[in-house]
Amino acid sequence: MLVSWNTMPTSIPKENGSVADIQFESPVIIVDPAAACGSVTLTDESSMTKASVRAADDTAAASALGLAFGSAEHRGDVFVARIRPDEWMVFGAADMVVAMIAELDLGGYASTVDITHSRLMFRVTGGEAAKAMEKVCSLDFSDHMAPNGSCAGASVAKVGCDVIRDDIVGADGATIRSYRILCDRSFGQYLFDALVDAKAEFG
Amino acid sequence: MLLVPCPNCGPRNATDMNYRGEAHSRPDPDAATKEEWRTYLYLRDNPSGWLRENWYCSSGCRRHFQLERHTLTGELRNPPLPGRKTAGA
Amino acid sequence: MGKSSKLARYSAAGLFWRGIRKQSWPRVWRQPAMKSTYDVVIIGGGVHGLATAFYLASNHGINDVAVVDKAYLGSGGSGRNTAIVRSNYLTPEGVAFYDRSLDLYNSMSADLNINVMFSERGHLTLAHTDSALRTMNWRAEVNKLQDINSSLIAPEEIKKLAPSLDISTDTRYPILGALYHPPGGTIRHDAVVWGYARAADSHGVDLHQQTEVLDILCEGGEGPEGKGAGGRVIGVRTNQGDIHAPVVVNCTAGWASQLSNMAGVRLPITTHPLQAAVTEPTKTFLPTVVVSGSLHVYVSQTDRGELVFGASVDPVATYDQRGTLQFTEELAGHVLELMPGLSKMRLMRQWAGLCDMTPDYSPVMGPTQVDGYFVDVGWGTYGFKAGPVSGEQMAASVANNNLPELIAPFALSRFTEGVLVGEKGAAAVGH
Amino acid sequence: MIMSNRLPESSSEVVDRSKPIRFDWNGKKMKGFEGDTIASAILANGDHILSRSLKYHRPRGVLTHDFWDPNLMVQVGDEPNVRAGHRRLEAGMKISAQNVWPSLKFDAKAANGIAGRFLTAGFYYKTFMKPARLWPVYEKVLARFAPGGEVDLNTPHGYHDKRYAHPDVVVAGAGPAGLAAAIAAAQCGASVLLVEHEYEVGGHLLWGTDDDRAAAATLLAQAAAAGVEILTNSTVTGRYEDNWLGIAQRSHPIAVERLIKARAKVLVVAAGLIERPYVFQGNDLPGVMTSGAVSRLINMYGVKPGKCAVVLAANESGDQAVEDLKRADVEVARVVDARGSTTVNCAKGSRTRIKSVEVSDGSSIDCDLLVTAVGWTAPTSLLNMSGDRPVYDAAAARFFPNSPPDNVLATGGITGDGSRDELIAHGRATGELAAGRANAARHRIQAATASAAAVAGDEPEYPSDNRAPLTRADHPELHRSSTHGLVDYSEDISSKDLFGAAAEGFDSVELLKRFTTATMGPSQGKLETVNTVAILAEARAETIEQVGTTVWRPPYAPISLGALGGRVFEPVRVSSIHPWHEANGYTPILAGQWVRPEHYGDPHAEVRNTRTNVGITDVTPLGKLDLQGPDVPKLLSQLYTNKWMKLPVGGVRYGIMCAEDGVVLDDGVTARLGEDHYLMTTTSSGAGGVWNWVENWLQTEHPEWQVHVTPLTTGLTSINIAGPNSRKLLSRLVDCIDLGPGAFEYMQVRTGTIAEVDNCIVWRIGFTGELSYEIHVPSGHGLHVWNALLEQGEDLGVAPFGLEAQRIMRLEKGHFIVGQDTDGLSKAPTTGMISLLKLDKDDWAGKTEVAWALEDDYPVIVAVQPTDPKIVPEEACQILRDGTREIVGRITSSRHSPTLERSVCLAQVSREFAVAGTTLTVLLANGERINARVMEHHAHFDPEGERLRG
Repeated sequence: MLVSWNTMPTSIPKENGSVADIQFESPVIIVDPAAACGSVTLTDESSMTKASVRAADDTAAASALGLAFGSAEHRGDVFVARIRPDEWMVFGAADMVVAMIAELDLGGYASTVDITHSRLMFRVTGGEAAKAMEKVCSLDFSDHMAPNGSCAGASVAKVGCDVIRDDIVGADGATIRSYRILCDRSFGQYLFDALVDAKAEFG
Repeated sequence: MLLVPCPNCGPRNATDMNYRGEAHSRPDPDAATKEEWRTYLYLRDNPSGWLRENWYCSSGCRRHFQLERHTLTGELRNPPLPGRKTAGA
Repeated sequence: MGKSSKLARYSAAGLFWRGIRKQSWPRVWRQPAMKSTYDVVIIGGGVHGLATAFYLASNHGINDVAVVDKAYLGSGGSGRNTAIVRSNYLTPEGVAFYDRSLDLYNSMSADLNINVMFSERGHLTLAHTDSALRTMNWRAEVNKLQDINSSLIAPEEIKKLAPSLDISTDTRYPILGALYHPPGGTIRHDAVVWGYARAADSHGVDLHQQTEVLDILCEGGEGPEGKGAGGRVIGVRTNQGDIHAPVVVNCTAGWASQLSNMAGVRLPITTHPLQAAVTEPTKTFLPTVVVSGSLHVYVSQTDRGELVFGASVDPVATYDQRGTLQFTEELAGHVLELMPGLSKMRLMRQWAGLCDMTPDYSPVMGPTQVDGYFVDVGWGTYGFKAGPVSGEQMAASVANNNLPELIAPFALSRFTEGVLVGEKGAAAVGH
Repeated sequence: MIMSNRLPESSSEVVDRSKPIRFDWNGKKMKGFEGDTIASAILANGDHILSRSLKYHRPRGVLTHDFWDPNLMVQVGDEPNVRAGHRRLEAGMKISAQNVWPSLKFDAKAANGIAGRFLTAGFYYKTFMKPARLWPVYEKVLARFAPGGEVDLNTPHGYHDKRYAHPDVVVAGAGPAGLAAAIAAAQCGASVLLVEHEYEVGGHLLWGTDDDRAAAATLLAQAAAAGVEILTNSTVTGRYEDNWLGIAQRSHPIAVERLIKARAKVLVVAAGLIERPYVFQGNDLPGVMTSGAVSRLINMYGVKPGKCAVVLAANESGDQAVEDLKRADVEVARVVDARGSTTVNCAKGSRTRIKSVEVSDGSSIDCDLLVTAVGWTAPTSLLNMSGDRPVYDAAAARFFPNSPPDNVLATGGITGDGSRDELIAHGRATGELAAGRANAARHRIQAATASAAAVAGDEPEYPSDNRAPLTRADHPELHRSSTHGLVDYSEDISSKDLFGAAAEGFDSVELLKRFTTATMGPSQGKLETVNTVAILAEARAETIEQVGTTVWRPPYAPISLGALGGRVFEPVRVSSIHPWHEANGYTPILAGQWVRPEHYGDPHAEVRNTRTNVGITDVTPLGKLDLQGPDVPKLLSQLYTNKWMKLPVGGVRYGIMCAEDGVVLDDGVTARLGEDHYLMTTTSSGAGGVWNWVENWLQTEHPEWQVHVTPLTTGLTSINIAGPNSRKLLSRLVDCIDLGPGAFEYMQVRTGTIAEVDNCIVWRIGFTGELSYEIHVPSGHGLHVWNALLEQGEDLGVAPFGLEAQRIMRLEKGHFIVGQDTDGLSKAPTTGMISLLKLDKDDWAGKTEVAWALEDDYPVIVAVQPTDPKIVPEEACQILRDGTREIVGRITSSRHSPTLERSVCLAQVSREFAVAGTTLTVLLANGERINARVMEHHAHFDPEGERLRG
């Protein structure tokens, strides 16, 4: 696993290091799968491994992670977003994220927390994804204010979220507008339903 | 809706922020008299005019900062300061 | 009522005779020239200032009094509030105080010879959570001990009093119960202002509109220009000239700090706007006042059929009274939560007033550390309810240069003494 | 059915005669056409009375035939106050007159008209004072006269919507100037939203000449080509701080109404002009109309407004009405040209229609229609809302914008007069200026916004306003003739009322407005304000400039509560175990935003099972903050009242947090998980507030401290396992934590694997007073662990318990709850936990006040048991000094304890009464006084804590 509380002196080391194959339970129950599809689609990417790295400007971790505040990029197999001046989020397959974090020098004022279970992640994708987002979020989603690779903390349907523009490439090679939205897990079903409702008018 | 210039995020709606009121300094709690301490707790200048005040960008960067805002006209002056100290400068 | 015999008395017969003779009514109040000296200058021509002037003259024989206002009478909170009165407060001191106010309101139409249209229509405070229910019960129990008619009632009974409320249990904010206060109701706020103004004028009080106080003149104080603790007040400087007066009373609500700073007296106050709105008129369907603390909304319907809405103060301190879109959005959302059948009613007008909020949701009244400078401020969102009693008690305070018992809990010194009033208890309970 | 007033078809009309529509007017079946307004359709069918007035119940017909017409408010189905001069007719509409009783034709309340002499403005202030007991009776009578339609309390909510928008330019009003501004701005590269109140764009061009209509069509095509987003039947309802605009879109395909919240870089106000009625005796008789009403009825709707007309014309709009009337085959008996010295003195009529007009030259002319064209009101509302104070120009007889802020520009009729081409030219110049300013603003915002794309080049210059202004045509000042008439139609306020009120001393605009209620009705003063001001000026023998005007407040046009409320966003939170609760018969309770199980059928049984066997409960909402960094102990010492510098790894400590005034803010336990790694828990309701509180201290008072804070409340599903069998149960699921006594003591924490889920945290703490463990499981596996507990514990008697059982058990143990047993004034000493208040520790939040409080009297939380074990005093019951009504405390928590089989309470009492063994007098809700005893310990059950530590 990504980050463990393994500093406990009284913990007994586990004999068998392998993790049983327990499914990640997403809180989102998609009642009507058709409603999540269409020209704007909604997908649940909650099971993706997610880490938060906090680092002060003068740390090795901050230099290694780079990026300007408010921007994000794919870096190899993981995705890195500098969501706050001193916070980066790293997502991807578990082993990739673990590897990346393991390589970081967390010396100085730096730390990391596994947020896989505390933050859910949805994707809103489609030509009119920005219009759907405008129904639930006051950010300006125009290309000049929120280009691909930008990110910001914002309220979405009155829930505190992180919003990242991460366009995808469609089957025909064309770029399709897409937003990743992260929120506290407990709001998951509410927010997913609010997003389904927001995109309904666009099909 | 007031547009509040966060020094990190840029201009954001006031609803993305926590308003934390008039900037004032915390006296040394061990040295303060009752009067000084309660002046800190309760008394305010509350001017109809320029006010230095604290904001917290709760939805965005989660950083505190200070603004100078005119409480009657809503105008702002001087760039916002990333908030290090609550005390008025 | 002393000199009130000079008044052209209002009555149905008067209306009739003037109608027959096509006579118009005399002026409600004089337009006196401003004198250079008064015994008392009251700053703020709202309910509080005018009532203080009236009771100074009528109860204490002090009629060399000027009331100055920077705009027109009732232009501040007095004309902007939602005109709700009640006395079912949480603390014994709060209850005693507001109940006296309600008494004065009850007899006001006769006392001041003007119909203030006191509509004793009952007041419902809704509870949507267990903790809110507990706070309501707390208030009901304290009220019971003060002989205030106020009790907890069940949803079915609520529905009978206000049929437009949705009492089903599967809503986001289910109505679990309410504190019902039959003596609460509404009053025509402007009539209260005009009533006190007309009565004070008839007792010889000079009312000066469009007269803005630019400075409060002091001597002997520890601060600059003789202001501040240890000094005494000697008058005010206005845009119409200076007035000498040994007593100055600050009744300026939202602008209280601004004025008080002129006397070197800092206050425990921040100014926040309180917004209100009305709908277009419809046939009446809401016979009581409905308040929901959790949803920050209060509603009543005027006899003209308009729904009048209020909310809690805006979070950001400002002196701007223009109002916000957000207020109307939240208000409408919450009203529809309570009364889902109103989605086709239309909001017609919104406005804001300024509230002088204190840390313990209670006023600041009486003398200050500057001799002759009195305050009647910190009225937050409950100033209108307390107008008559505040006038009565402030008049006594000024006349006797002391702090009457009924308002002793509201002294400015309570903040440095750390003895806050317990109304804050209720406001902070019940998340 | 005869459509008696429908004119022959013409090229100018907007009605589609190929699409007839049937509707119902006051029970009568009628036929109109698509494109008709409700009023035009009713008029076409031969009815001309559409309402009754407020006070005197006088019959009323078309006055202005637009949204502002105060006489055209009708009920349509369950919708009150529909503007019949604006709303399009729809098939099957059931339309009825408002404010009539028993019927529109015969209205009993019209008797008030006879009494009108006595019902002067503000009359109600002067009567009904005595006897006081009768006022409620009068009041009920007055309320029956409330104007307006009926609200159907069963009206369905309907789908309302909202969206945000960030256009460069919003243009309010799509007349020729507004259209031209939108086109020009869009052609300059701005994103433009054009908002038109009416159903079609074009403004007054729509009822003008064929050339006008052709020009409107051309402009519309250009706007579409330029990429302007056009919203018709939509209104910019308000301009708020920093150009935050409310736009009501009534034309949305799926939403009943949609509120658009737009942050415009520039707002262009092109609201046009509103035609003002004239004040004279008889001016509210049906058949008295403005010139605009007549031209719209004839040209747009093909409706003949009368048979024989007198036209009072002071401007070209009056001249046009004359032409339109002639074309519609209406006899024009006389044109009174007010540009000369003649005017109309008064009108006379029957009960239902105008019959004749008296002209100032002494002549009297029979007619059934009087058309007035006496001038304009500039609807400057949006400019007022921007902070502008429009100024009056006597030569042009109307108000003009003064100095709106830089990001608000006005164009069109509101700023001056001109030909169609001149208006378009001014609009174009305004659009170009707007685009230039928006571009500069956009550059600035983009450069300041962290997440925005990089901006190229320097900030563009903010263009200054070099527009050639429109000219102001001279216009006679015509407000009132020599007679008195109505000023405010919706309120039945006459010029005589205004004179009277001014004489009484209500002689400033605001006082006059408040006293008479003039301008306060549903027309919001659009038609009435300027006449009111003019008449006050006349009464005071002053000019309109001297008198000033009232402040126009939002909204520009009334907006439905449905649109403002929109889709409701009320977030609710659930834990990862929620699906299980739902599937297993839980009773939900809302606690803040959380939906939690209150119980699963029988809370008392849940308590007994937990005390006997083992119970598990979902406590996920408990706030959890991950704290990392070398300075965490300093932070904890600053925020809690007790000491934290020496908490060992694996240790847990309880703490109380105070605000700076010493009042209890929150409480909870914090564990040290590693050298620099702690996990703080807070109350469920305090989670958000404590996080803010922590950040505040770290960022503002102690920025030198190195602590990273991460909220993990919902990342860790929290399950409390309590009861004698809890250790046995947990041991079946963990394979790497030694649970044995001695190895894992009370107030310790361990980490490890539970039910094969890694990275779990196990706390040995207990709110219930039982041997208990609280486990924190990564939430993606929370349900799995919950199920495992139930499965593995079957033979141990495991059962879930809800919030109610938890509350009972904590009360049996005497644990206080912040916000229930404490209140907004309870300082830390009130909790009774004096030993946790470390005055010998350096600075901590609230320390000074707590120290002073300890020297004073303060209320104390005590455990209380009623003498009669069956009586459970209601929470908030007051505790009295015996034999008096003096309040000395109150019951803060009370329940029947199934464990002790008696009632148990916590109470706050003054210190004098907080002595064990004291007998208290409790006043029950039913008025009965009972006795209750103050207990020695807070815990009613197992005060020594043997079970807890077992």
